[in-house]
Parts: sequence; structure tokens; C-alpha cells
Amino acid sequence: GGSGSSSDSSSSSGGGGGSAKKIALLLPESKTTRYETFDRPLFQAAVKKDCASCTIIYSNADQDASKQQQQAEAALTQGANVLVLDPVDGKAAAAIAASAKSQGVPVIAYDRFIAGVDYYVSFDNETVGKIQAQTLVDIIKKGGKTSGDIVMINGSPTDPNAASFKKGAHSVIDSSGFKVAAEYDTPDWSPDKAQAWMEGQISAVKGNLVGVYAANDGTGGGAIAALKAGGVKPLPPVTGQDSELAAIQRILAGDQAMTIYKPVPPEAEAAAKAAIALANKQKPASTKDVEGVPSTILDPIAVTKDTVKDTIVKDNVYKVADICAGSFAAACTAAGLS
Amino acid sequence: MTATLSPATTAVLSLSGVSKRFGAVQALKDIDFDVHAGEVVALVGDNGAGKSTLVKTIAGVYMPDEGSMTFDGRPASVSSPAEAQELGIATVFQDLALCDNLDVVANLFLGRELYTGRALDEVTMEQESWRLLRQLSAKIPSVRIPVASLSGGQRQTVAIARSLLGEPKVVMLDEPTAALGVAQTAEVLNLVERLRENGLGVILISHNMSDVMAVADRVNVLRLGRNNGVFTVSQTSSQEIIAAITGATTNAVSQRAARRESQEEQS
Amino acid sequence: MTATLSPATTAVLSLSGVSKRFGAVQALKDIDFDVHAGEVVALVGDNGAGKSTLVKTIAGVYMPDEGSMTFDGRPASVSSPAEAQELGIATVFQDLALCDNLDVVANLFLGRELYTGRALDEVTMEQESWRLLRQLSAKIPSVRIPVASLSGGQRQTVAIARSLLGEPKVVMLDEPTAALGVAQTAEVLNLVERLRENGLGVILISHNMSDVMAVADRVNVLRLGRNNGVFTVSQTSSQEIIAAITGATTNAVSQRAARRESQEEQS
Amino acid sequence: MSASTPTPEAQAPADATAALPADLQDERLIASQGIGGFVRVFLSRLRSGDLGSLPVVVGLIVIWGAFQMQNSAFLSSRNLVNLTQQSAATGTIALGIVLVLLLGEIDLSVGSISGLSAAILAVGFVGHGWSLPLAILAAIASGAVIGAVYGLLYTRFGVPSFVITLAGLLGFLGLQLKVLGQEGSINIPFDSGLVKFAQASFLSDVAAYVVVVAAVAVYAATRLRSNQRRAAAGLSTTPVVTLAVRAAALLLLLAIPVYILNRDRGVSYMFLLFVALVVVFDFVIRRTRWGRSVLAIGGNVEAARRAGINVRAVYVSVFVFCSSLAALGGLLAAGRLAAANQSSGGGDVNLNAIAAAVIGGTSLFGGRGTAYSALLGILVIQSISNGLSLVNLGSPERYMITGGVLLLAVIIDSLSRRSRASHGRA
Amino acid sequence: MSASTPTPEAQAPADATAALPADLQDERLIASQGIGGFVRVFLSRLRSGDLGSLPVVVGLIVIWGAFQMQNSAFLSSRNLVNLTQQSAATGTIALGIVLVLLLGEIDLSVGSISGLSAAILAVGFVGHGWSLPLAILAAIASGAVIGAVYGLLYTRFGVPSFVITLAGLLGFLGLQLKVLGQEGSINIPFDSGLVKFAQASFLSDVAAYVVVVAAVAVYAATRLRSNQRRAAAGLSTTPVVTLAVRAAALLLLLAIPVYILNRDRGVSYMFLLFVALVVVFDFVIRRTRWGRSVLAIGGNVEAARRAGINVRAVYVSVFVFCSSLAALGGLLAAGRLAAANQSSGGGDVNLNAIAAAVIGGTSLFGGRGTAYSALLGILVIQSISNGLSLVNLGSPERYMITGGVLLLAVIIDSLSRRSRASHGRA
Ligand SMILES: Nc1ncnc2c1ncn2[C@@H]1O[C@H](COP(=O)(O)OP(=O)(O)OP(=O)(O)O)[C@@H](O)[C@H]1O
Ligand SMILES: Nc1ncnc2c1ncn2[C@@H]1O[C@H](COP(=O)(O)OP(=O)(O)OP(=O)(O)O)[C@@H](O)[C@H]1O
Ligand SMILES: [Mg+2]
Ligand SMILES: [Mg+2]
Repeated sequence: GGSGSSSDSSSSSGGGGGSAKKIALLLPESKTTRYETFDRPLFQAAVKKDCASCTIIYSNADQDASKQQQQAEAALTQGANVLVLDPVDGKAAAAIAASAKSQGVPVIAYDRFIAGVDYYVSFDNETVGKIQAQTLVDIIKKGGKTSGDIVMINGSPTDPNAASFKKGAHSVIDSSGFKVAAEYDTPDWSPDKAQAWMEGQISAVKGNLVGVYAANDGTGGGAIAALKAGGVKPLPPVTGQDSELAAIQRILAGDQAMTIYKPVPPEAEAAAKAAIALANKQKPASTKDVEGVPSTILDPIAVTKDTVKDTIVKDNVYKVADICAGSFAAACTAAGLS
Repeated sequence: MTATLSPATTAVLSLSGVSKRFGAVQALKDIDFDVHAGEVVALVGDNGAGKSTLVKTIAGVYMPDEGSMTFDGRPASVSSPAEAQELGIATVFQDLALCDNLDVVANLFLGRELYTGRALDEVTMEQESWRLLRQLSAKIPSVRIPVASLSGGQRQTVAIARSLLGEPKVVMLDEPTAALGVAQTAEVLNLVERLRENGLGVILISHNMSDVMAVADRVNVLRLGRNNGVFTVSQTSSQEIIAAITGATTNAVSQRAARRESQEEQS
Repeated sequence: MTATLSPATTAVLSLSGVSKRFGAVQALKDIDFDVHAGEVVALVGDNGAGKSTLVKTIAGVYMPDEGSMTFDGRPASVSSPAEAQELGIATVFQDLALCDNLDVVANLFLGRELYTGRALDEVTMEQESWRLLRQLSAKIPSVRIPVASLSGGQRQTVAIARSLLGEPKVVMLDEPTAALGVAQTAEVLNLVERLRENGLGVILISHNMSDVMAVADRVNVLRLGRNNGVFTVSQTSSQEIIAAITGATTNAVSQRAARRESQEEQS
Repeated sequence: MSASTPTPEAQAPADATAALPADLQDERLIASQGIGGFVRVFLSRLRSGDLGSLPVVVGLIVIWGAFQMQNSAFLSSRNLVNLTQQSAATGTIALGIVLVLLLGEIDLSVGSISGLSAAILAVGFVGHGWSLPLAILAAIASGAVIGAVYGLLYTRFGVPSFVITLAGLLGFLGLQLKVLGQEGSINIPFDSGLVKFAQASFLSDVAAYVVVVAAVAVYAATRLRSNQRRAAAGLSTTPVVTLAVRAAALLLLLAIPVYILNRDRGVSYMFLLFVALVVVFDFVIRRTRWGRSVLAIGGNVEAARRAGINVRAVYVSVFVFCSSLAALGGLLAAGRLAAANQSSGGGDVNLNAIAAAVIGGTSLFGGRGTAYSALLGILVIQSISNGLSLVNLGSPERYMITGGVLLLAVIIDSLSRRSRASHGRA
Repeated sequence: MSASTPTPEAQAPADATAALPADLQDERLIASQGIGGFVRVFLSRLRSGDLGSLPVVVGLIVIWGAFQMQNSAFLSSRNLVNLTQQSAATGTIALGIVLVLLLGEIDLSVGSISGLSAAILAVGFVGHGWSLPLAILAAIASGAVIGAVYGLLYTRFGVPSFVITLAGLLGFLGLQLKVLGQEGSINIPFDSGLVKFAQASFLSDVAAYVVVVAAVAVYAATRLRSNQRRAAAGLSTTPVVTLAVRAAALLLLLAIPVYILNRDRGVSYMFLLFVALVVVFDFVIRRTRWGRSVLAIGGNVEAARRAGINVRAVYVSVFVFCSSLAALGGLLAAGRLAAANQSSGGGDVNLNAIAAAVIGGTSLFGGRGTAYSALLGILVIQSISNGLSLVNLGSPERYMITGGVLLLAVIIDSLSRRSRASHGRA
């Protein structure tokens, strides 16, 4: 498992010199699957490949900006040569970046932008929202409807990144001809809350519901449970994000319309390369400039029933056996997975 | 016996028509009661007669449902214990009302702590505590332990000592000697007499008839929440008072006394 | 006076060398104590002498630091109140140990509730409660109100009534009449005598010498946590006992008595 | 002054009171026989603020009225069915909280335990292919084990339950993540028994009414039987008219909601399970020795110990019940969501469950409360949250209104109890 | 049997005891004069489990040792300076919690209040260009106002503080989001006074030692003065040797940490502020009438009321202090993060603050605790969190270990108190 592969930091001494570089990976939360399941092991693997002697300091901030600050301080205390920082709050992380800089430690913004850092690797959050919304609108239109109500289940009101998704999604939906009948910032990204809210909307919005924008797979799952229990037939399309296994299964079963797949391997590799370069006081290669920061920007991919095979399965994110376990076998066969 | 006659002046504290009800229980009904300066009035009655309720009503712990009160000749309405204290009413409650987590000194001076500069004057308070407790013959090993760890009688002594602080005009003692030893009881009776000599009005609740007869000037009997007679001690006997308390001339007390007498005669 | 002589059989309960210490206070030191079946032993002493501590040690509330206990001739060690009850020791504690949030019935039957089928038999328990309380002359308006709202004496009656349930061999009463009215006190003294007649061992703590002299067979005096003499009631006077309690022949009690006498002579 | 009249009141004739039942003979008691007496008692309780759970009900009605005015869909049958569904899981957890609160303790970890239980079920049932009953058993058993550990830690070491369960909150959240493992989120198939039970199982209309009638019949029979026995024991009885009125009120109280729910999907099994648990625990708390022990310990643990109650066993059993109910609640929530994931049991599940118990009227300081407070409290909380989801509001406003309405509901409750505040003793 | 010896113990000669100070004359007291007595008292307290906060300190030392073995960076000067910085904000909030807990109440909303205060500061200072003192004042004043409202609601309506502050938790989170508005996250400039104070202001080495020496001097002077006054009043005194030993111990206790911190950046102003607040509140609680009233109300509110204490005023003032300290804590946190955002004050700030107070030894049931429990408790909690961030662990493991270590720390504490459990009264 991903958690077992952490390198042993207790064996390393406090100093930062020599060839044994220390790279700190600071991830923001553990409540969505991707960070612990993908980003961390992939990043570690990528670093190990290019720099066998490098050690990795890993921390997860559980969605708490001040805890992340503390973890960054811990990393610096341990003599990290470079921080790879996926901030809980990109704006507030400027303080972390500043204190790292003051100690001469370069910072890579990972996944979310931080002003004034040395490098930036990401999928753009606003783009994610845009793709989610665009796919949703396309699917509805394909179903022959050009007007109707969409409800939006956004992310947590206390998560700064949720605002970016929301902004991107609105930029598409607001000009699509569909009406946003109601929207909801889901506290703590809680699927239960999303479910309860969706249940209310089934009563309130009634027959005119054509689609549900859900900011991630968890809230999408809650919405689908509500729609099913509420006897809404046919199910309107529901979006998602994160490519959770559960979401892929729902997509194959036809319950969920799409999810966002961020191919983490390239992102992790780019970050690892940049980190090793910066640790060795070299300049990493970049493809783009974001607000003056050399960057690698990757494109998120919309995954629908038709594209599961070419994305998730092809990149070996999940094994077909896992996806098609138990009651999902039939849906798999129908979608041409085996 | 020095039965001080109640002075003809107006009462320092006087109640009329006081009623108090708890849910379905009428605890007090139309109670009239008064006490003069320099007088010890005993308030007696059976268990649940309403004595403590009356005391708490006077002390501002309960608001009466009906009735009025005058203090020092002026109509007074006390809606909180703090107001009663300001008027000059000091009370030793039957349940003592001590803070178990605080030590003896803190309990004694609660609400009227002494200061040196900006900090509490613990030294003077401790010294004073020892003085008060010695005066009451208390056997308390240390005044720096929480009152929770004191014995029943020690706790009661602390509560009584509280009433010696300040300068009250009326002191109410609700069964002050219930848990006290013989020596301490004698000291409290001495104390009651000292208070009377100093011109205070004293309300004493007790079930001990010999104590009542020894220190009280008048005895006010409550029965099932109603007035049941006022007696002048010098002109009455404990039998009469017990009869008023129990509402019958033959009762468990007299029966027991009779039985014991006959037994002794036989043996 | 019917001074039942203590039987020559072994004691039903006997302690030897019991010591108990709280922090810096030596509450009990080398206490020997015993009570026989059909005997009333009074345990007397000044406030803080250690009477309640001794009772609680016997009742399994405290574990003694040193000393041993035999019950019914067999060595016994009680480490919890439940064990003491199983042995057959019933106790009325000085602080009553009632659950204020429960009503009178629930408190009376706490730990030995009656059942019909799968549910508590509230009807029989209520009926039985009234019977017990009447027996003690209690004046309680309702047995369905929380004991928090009872008067001090009513609460004490409830605690005493508890000890009438079950079939104990030894009953310990820690100042059972402290808050009781005259009638209720007489009933409790009757009760003590009934218990003795039924062959139980009774340990009675009281500060009231006339009650002690009236019902006790022997008097065991504690002073400052140590044994200070055992007296046979039929062969001693209260003055002697008071002297043992206060540790002096002249004391507040005798002074007060002397003063009152001289006053009466003068007047 | 000295000539006061020493005339002891003439003793009331013994026959006048002897005719009365044993519990009504005290002359200080204000008579309350018959219907008139019933009304008078009620009014006096109203004045004295001793109203049990009535004020919470009033608060609930006010909330419902306000939301209905905002959006007429609120009191629609469909939405009320939703409300019952939304209440069951957290309500079950709150029931366990009521038990620990009665002891004067607290359990902060019920959220984590419910999440862990959901994770165990999902991994066992979906991942390892256990049978559903086995998976459910395993999940609830793990809850019970956790409770037993809490109880032992509490009784052995005397660690405050606040801290034990705070440690549990963190520890079992970690375990939940660990159990969920790589996937993180696990779907429970829609056609599995659990999901069907939680989402789509409703009593038929007739069955629902049968349950109502049976409940009222049991109530009436119990009360009549008790009346008989009391009369035989010489105690006061409730007038038959009063009983009839009460039974009729109960009938209406149950039948009307059932009628409304029946116009949509009806009474769900899950909600029925929750209500049945509340009724059973109410009985257990009020009418068994164990329940009495719990109340006694909550009121005065030292008195309970001196009464010979096995205090340790009671503590352990209560923690076991609480954790098991939390585990069950987690299963219901997982069934309803048709998934278990990292945020199962997270968020405000803890706070909502505790708040429901407190709002329903259970004291945080032990010894006071009923099982029904879990039902009433969760209805208040879920009504607010459900009602707000029908009104289009931004997050800031939503939070503020939730806080405000919550406060209002409790102030209504407290206002009516205010007169009780000036309580003292002896 | 009947021939028992009625020999009252010969009265102890009055002169034997008269030589002793007034408070040591009771013959049941086990003598404890001189150094030997001091040691004996200590050992007896050790046996009886009455050790104050010593066990928490032992728990802290165990935790530190364990983490040091895992990673030698843990006890490095640099990391310890970090630890002090990390503790100050939540510690300040925990200090307020200690006050409400002493009353037997609780405040669940300190997190939200700290977040709101940070938001007000950021919007006022950065958004509206207020001066820093004005912005700070506005933020703390809003905290005070919230506390006053809590106090009034509590004293007027008798609503349990649990529910009031739960409503506040939600309501002020909403207000925080509202105040932050569209931007959501607002950076506070690095060169502003607040950020400099919270991040980069440290006492010079000399100044730190001066503070230490001054503190010890004040302690010694106070104790000597008290000794004099006690001797004059005929009360027992602490032997001068004992005082000297204690003062020396205090000196070491303060000087060693200062030495270690000075090897890195030193003692930060922010931590000094927190410690100063703890010392001041300790004095206020122990040595003023107000503090005595707080303890009395927490012990027995009815007794306090009957003693004439203005109970309502005390409640209101405590809630005001708690909310103001929470607001101050929010400012310190914002200064340290150099930003205020939607999650300021969120996460586990509430739980950490309450847990710190409880772990430090303040009772949840009122009347027992000291201001120092905020300091000790927050050090325990932050040490765990800081230590774990030096060990490479996944989230599940981190949660589990946090829970386990927390439990262990408290069990050490409770074990040593166990013998006190069998307490009863009269
Ligand atoms: N807070 C209360 N709530 C309900 N009933 C109460 C309350 N306080 C007192 N009562 C009732 O009022 C009656 C009188 O009680 P009170 O305490 O005044 O009696 P008392 O004369 O002091 O008796 P005792 O001699 O036993 O102390 C009792 O029947 C008692 O049950
Ligand atoms: N739990 C305790 N902790 C500390 N000290 C205690 C504790 N219990 C009793 N003591 C002390 O032990 C001594 C004896 O107390 P005890 O209650 O046995 O006295 P008592 O003889 O019952 O007195 P009273 O007649 O006043 O009831 C007292 O000085 C008391 O302070
Ligand atoms: Mg009374
Ligand atoms: Mg005693």
C-alpha cells in the first residue's frame, strides 16, 4: 500500500548538505482518495527513479491550513531541501512559501497555485469546473433538451479550492441556456449533506430537473442516492471529480454521467523532476509561465462511460478486476471491459 | 430564668399572609410571623411543616407567591439573597450551602473576602477563621482542606461561623445544632444568647425542645404549612408546644414516654 | 430500665486495630469495636472524632489502612458497599446518600427493586413505601416527587426507611434523628428497640445523650480518632460520657449548665 | 404580645382522609381528581414550567410553520417522508448519546464509530463478499467492543470519558481510513438488502395503521391494568375519562402523521426501526432495574454505589450500548447513501447527535432525560437542515440561520422552564 | 464485658500545643515541619495521588522522549521554538475555555469566534485600510460582544451553554464567511505589525534571562513576605530552606528551556504573551474575589448565590473573557498564518482548545482547575501533533497514533489519581 512505502527519515541526520537530498511532500487532505492513494506513492516512485539517495518527508494536513504550516515548519526543521506543497489554501500558503524562501529552500506549488514560488505543477482548478460543466451540458443537450433546471452541489464553503471549481462551472452553465435552479455549498464535502439537500430539491424543483452538477464524486454519489431513493426516473446526469473507484463503477452502471480524471502520474513526475532539479540548485524545465512562475500545466480529462477504457483502465489506475467486482460485472461487460 | 420580654417597639422583621406553593404542594399558607430586636423567636414544627421554606423566603432564596414583608418598619421585598444580606439578614441554611470544592477559609469569607492591595488577604482571613472556629469549639484539623472532606458537624460549624461575619440585624439559624456535638451545641446556644444581648433579632429553628425552651423568648409553631399558635416560653411547657406541633395531645412522643415510665415502674 | 446485658456469645461484628488516614489527617487510629446480636451500641464522640469514618469503613465505603474485621465470627474484608450489604450490614449514612433526581419510591428500593414480569412493579413498591413511611410517622405529601424537593427531615426519613428493607444482621444508623421532628425521633427510637428485640446488632451514632441513654446498651466513645472508653449504660451517667467525649470534666456543657443554674438561683 | 393564643388546630378527623387513596391523604396536596383536576394540574404545570417535552414540540411546530411559509413543499408528504429518512441514522446515534448523558458522561466518538462501522460493512460485504448479516454483525460487534474498551478504561483508570472518547474520535477515524484502504469510497450495491432497507422499504398503508392501533391499544391496556392494580393497592387512579382522552390524543398524534406519510411513500422501515428503538429504550430506562441504575448513577454515583449497585458494570454496559447504537446508525447512514467513504460519520454527525439529545431535553450533567429526547431533538435539527435546503441561500446565510433557529427553538423551551430555575433544597 | 474501663484519656497539656502555630495544633495532624517533613508530605501526596499537575508533566516528558527517539530533530532548539509558536494561539483560546469550564459551562464556538475575529481583522486592516490597533480592537471587541450576548442568553433564559454556543458555532461561522465575502482568503502583509509579532519577534537572549530572573525574584519575594505575615499572625510558615529549594527549582525550570530556545531564535513575544496571560489569569483566579466567585459558582452555584455573589454578572464576565481570548487567539493564528480564510478557526481548533484544558487537569464539571492547565494541555496536544509531523506517516496511522498517545498521556495522569477515586463525604 501507499502508506507503507514511506522512507525512513529517522535514519537521516539533521544536516541538509551532501548528495542525499530531502524532499518534503506536503499534501492537503486525506478525505478524498487521490492524495494518499495516488499522489503520494507516484511521487515517491518518481523521485526514487531519478534520485535513489533522496529521502522524502511526507505530511498530510487534513484540510487545516495552520496544521500545514506546522508541517512545513517540521519539514524545514528536518532540513528539507525543497518543499513540494499542495496547499490547503493557496493564498494563505504564501506565508509558508515566504518562510521557506527566507531559509533558502525552494518551493514547488503542487496542484494549487501559490504566488511567488519557484515552480508550479498543476491541473487548473477553474478548468476542472469548466470541463465538468461543459460535459454535463453536452450530455443534456445530447439527450435532446435545450432548457431546464440544473442544480449545483458545490464543494465545501470553507475550502478555498471549491470556489475555483464553482467559478469555472458557473462560467459555462450561466451561458448555456440552462437555469441554475438552486445551488448548495456542501459543508465538509459531506455526501450525507449532499444527499439530504438533493432530496429537498426533488420536492422543490419537481419535474424540470435536467442535470446535477456535483463538484466531486462523494457529493455526486450522495446526489445519486437521493435521486434513486426519490424515484426520479430517468436519472438526470450527475457529474463528479477525482475518479474514485466507486464513481467509475457508478459511471459504468449508468448512474453517474462523468468524473474528472487528473492523470496523476505525469503531474507527480513533473513535480518530482522539478523537485530534484531545485534541490540540486538547478533550474527545472518549464512549459509555461503562470504569474511569473515557471509551470507545467496539465489537462484534466473528463471520464464518461465511453472513455473509461481509454483513460482509467489504460493508465492502470484501477485493475479491471477491481472495477468489475461483484455486481458491477454486468455493467462492465456492457461497456466492453473484461 | 431570664425571660426577656419582647419589647413593645415595632418588629425588626415581620411577615404577613405569606404563601408559597411548589407544584401540587402548598408548602406555606397565610403565614404571619415577626421578630423584634433583642428577641429570640423559635420556629418549630414537624418535618415538612414549612420552616425551611419560610426561612428561605425571608432570605430571598424563594419569592413568595403571596404576602408581604416589612423590615425595620419599612416594606421590603427581597428577590435575591444578596438583597437580604444588604438589609442585614444573615442566614444559616439547613443544607448549609457550602461550596464543597473550596476550603474552609474560602467558604467562611465567600462574598466578603478581605484584601491587601490587589490580592486577597489570605493570612488575615486564615487567622480570623481560626479565631471564629475556636470560638465555636470546632475540632477542625486544618482550614486549608476542601469542606467536602469535613465531617457533618465540622461543616455545620463552618456554616454557623459564616453568620458571625458582617453586621446583621437579624440572624436566622435553621437547625444549627443538628449535627453538632455536645460542646459545640452549648457554644451555639451561648452564641444565640450573645446575639440577643447585642440587640439582634434571632430566628432559631430546632427540633430540640430543651434547647428551644432554654434560649427562645417566643415559640412560633408551624403545622402543615400553616400558623399553629405562638407561645411565650416563660408561660408554657414543652408538652404544650409538642402538642401544637403534632396536632394532638397524645402522640408518639407521649406514648413513648408513657411506655418507658410504665416499664421502669415494672422493672 | 431494661438494660439487656450483652450476651456472652461472640460478637456479630468486631473490628480490631483499624486505622484510616486522609492525607495529613489521621482520622482513625487503632480502633477496636464490636457489637453483639440483640445489642444496641452507641458510638459517640465530638465532631470530627471519626465516627462516620468508622461507619463508612465497616460499610465498605472506605478501605481501612490497617486493621481487621470479623463478621459472624469469620474474618471478613469488605471492599465495596455491595459486599457489606451481602454480609448483612445495612447503613443509614450521615449524608443520607440519596439520588436527588429520583423520587422517593425509587430511592427507597434502589438496588432491590421489585418486579412483575419484565417491568418494575411500581404499584407494589409505592404501596410498600407508604407503609414504611407511615410507620416512621413521616409527613411526606407525595412519594412521586424527586427527593431533592423534600425537607431535610423528610429526606432523612427516606434514608432510614431504606434500612427497613432487606434482612440485615447489623444496622448502622449515623445520626439518624439529627433532622427529625419530635414524633419522628420517637418512632426511630422505637424502631431501634424493635431491631434489638429481633436480635439484630444496632450501631447508633448520636450527639443526643438522652436518646443514647434511652436506647443503647453500651456506649463506645471516640476522641480525636482514638478509642476513649466503653461504658455500660446501666452503670454510668451522661456526665461521665460527656467527660469522655470532650476529654475534660469541665467543659462548655458543664459551664453552661452551671451558669444557667446560678442565674436561676439569682432570679 | 405575650398573650398570643396557644390553640393548636383541631386535628382533622381521621375518617375524612381515610377515604382517600393512600397517596392523596396529605392535606397540603391540592386536589386534582377528575377531568377538572386534570385540567387544573395541567395549567399549574404550565405556570410552573414543568412541561416535559411540550415546549420542544412547540418549538418544532414554530419551525415547521416558518419553513412552510417560505416554501410550501416543506410540509408536503414527500418531503416529510424525506425528513423521516434523514432523521433515522443520526437519531439512532443520538439515542446512544442519551444513555451516556444520563450517566453524566459523554461520547465524542460516535461519528467515528459510525464511520468505522460503515467501512467494516462495506469492506466485508462488498470487498470480501461476506453475507450481509455477517457483515452487519461484524460492524455492530466492533462497535460493542469499542464500547467495552471505553467502559473498562473509564472504570479502571478513571480517565474522563471526554478524553477517552476524544482519543477514540481520532483513533477510529484513522482506523476507518485504514479499513477503507486504497479505494477510499466503496459503493454498496443498490440491490443489496441494506440499501433497499434504508432507501426503499416502506410499510404498506394498512400495516402502518395497524401498528398505530396496536400501539394505542397496548398503551390503553397497560394503563387500565395499572389502574386496576393501583386501586387494589389502595392508591390513586387516573380517571377512565382522562385515560380515554389521552388514548384518543395518542391515536391522533400517531394517525395523522401516518396518514400524511402514507400519501407519499409511507412509513419507512428504517424510521420505524428508529422509533421502535426509542420506545424500547424508553421502557428499559424507566421500567427496569438497569435503567433505574443508570439514572441513579447519573444523579449521584456515590449514592448508587452505596446502594449496592454494580456501578462498573453499568458504566461498561452503557458505553457498549452507545457504541453499538452508533455502529448501527453508521450502517443506516451507509445504507441510505449506498456507499461508505472517508467522510462517513465525519462532519457534524457527532455534534448533531449530541445536540439532538440535549435539545430534546436530556441534561448534560446526568440523571435527567428520556429516550424520546433523541427523537424530538433529531426532528428539530433535521427539520432546520431540511427546511433550509428548500430555501435558496448562500452558505453564510445558511449557517447563520441554522444557528439562529436552533437558538430560538431552545429559548422557547427554556423560557417555559425558567420559573424552575430558582430551585433550592431543604 | 460490662467491666470496660471508662478512663477518659488524660487531657493533653495545653502548653504542648500552644507552642505550635495556630493551624498545626490539631493532634490528628501528622507533623510535617522542616525539610524532612517536606519530603514526607511529598511522598504521602505521591501515594495518595494528590499531585496536582505533576503527572501531566510526566506524560509530557514521556511523549517528548518517545518522539525524540523517533527523530532527533524533535528536541532541537529550532523545533522547540516552533512548538512554542504553534502553541500560543490555541493555548490562548484554551485559557478562555478553562474559565468557562471552571464555571461548569462550555463554549463550543471558540473556533468560530477566532475565525470571525481573524476575518474582521483582515477585512478591516487589509480591505478597509483601518490602522492595525483599530482592527485589533474591533476584532477583540466583537469577541467581547459575543461573550456578553452568550452571558445574557444564559442568565436570562437559562439555555444550556452547550446549545447557545453550538448555535454560535454555526452562526459565527456563517458570519465569518460573510465578512470574508467573495475573496474568501485574505493575506495579511508580511511587513504588518501583527505578522511580524506572530512570526518574527523574539526576546533577545539577555532579555529572556532577565525575565526569568525577575519571575523567580518576584516569586521568592512574595513567599518571603507571606511567611513574615503568617509568622506575625501566629500561623505556620514554610521553612526558608524549602523556599530556597523551590525558588531554585523554578529558576532551573525556567532557565533551561530559555537556554534551549535561545540557541535558536529564542523566546517569541507571542509565546511570552500567552505565558503572561496564563500567569495573570492564574493570579486572578486564585487571588481575587472575582476568581473566588468563579470557583464558588462552579462548585455550587446555589451556595454562591446564597452567599450574595452576583452570579449573573460573573457568568456574563466569564463568557466575555472566554470569547475575547478566543478572538485574541484568532488574531495570533491569523498573524502566524499571515492570512485569514474560510477555514480559520475551523478544523479541530474547538476540540483542541477544550481538550487542552481538560488534559491539563481542569474538570468539565466546574470548580476545579487552574490557568496552568491551558499551558500544560496545549503543550501535550501540540507536542503530539508536532512530533507526528516529524515522522513520516499516512493519515490513518497519524490519526490512530494521535488518539493512542493522547489516551496514554491521560492514563498516566489518571493512574496517579486513582486512589482519590474512592472519595466520599460525611
Ligand atoms: N423546592 C421544592 N420543591 C417542591 N417541594 C418543596 C420544595 N421545597 C420544599 N418543598 C416541600 O415543602 C414542604 C415544606 O418543606 P420545608 O423544607 O420547609 O420543611 P421543614 O419544616 O423545614 O422540615 P424539616 O424539619 O424536615 O426541615 C415539604 O413537604 C417539601 O416537600
Ligand atoms: N474524605 C475525607 N477526606 C479527608 N478528610 C476526611 C475525609 N472524611 C473525613 N475526614 C476527616 O476525618 C475526620 C473524622 O471525620 P468523621 O466524618 O468521621 O467525623 P464524625 O465523628 O462523623 O463527626 P461528626 O459528628 O461531625 O459527624 C475529620 O477531621 C474529617 O475532616
Ligand atoms: Mg427544614
Ligand atoms: Mg459524622
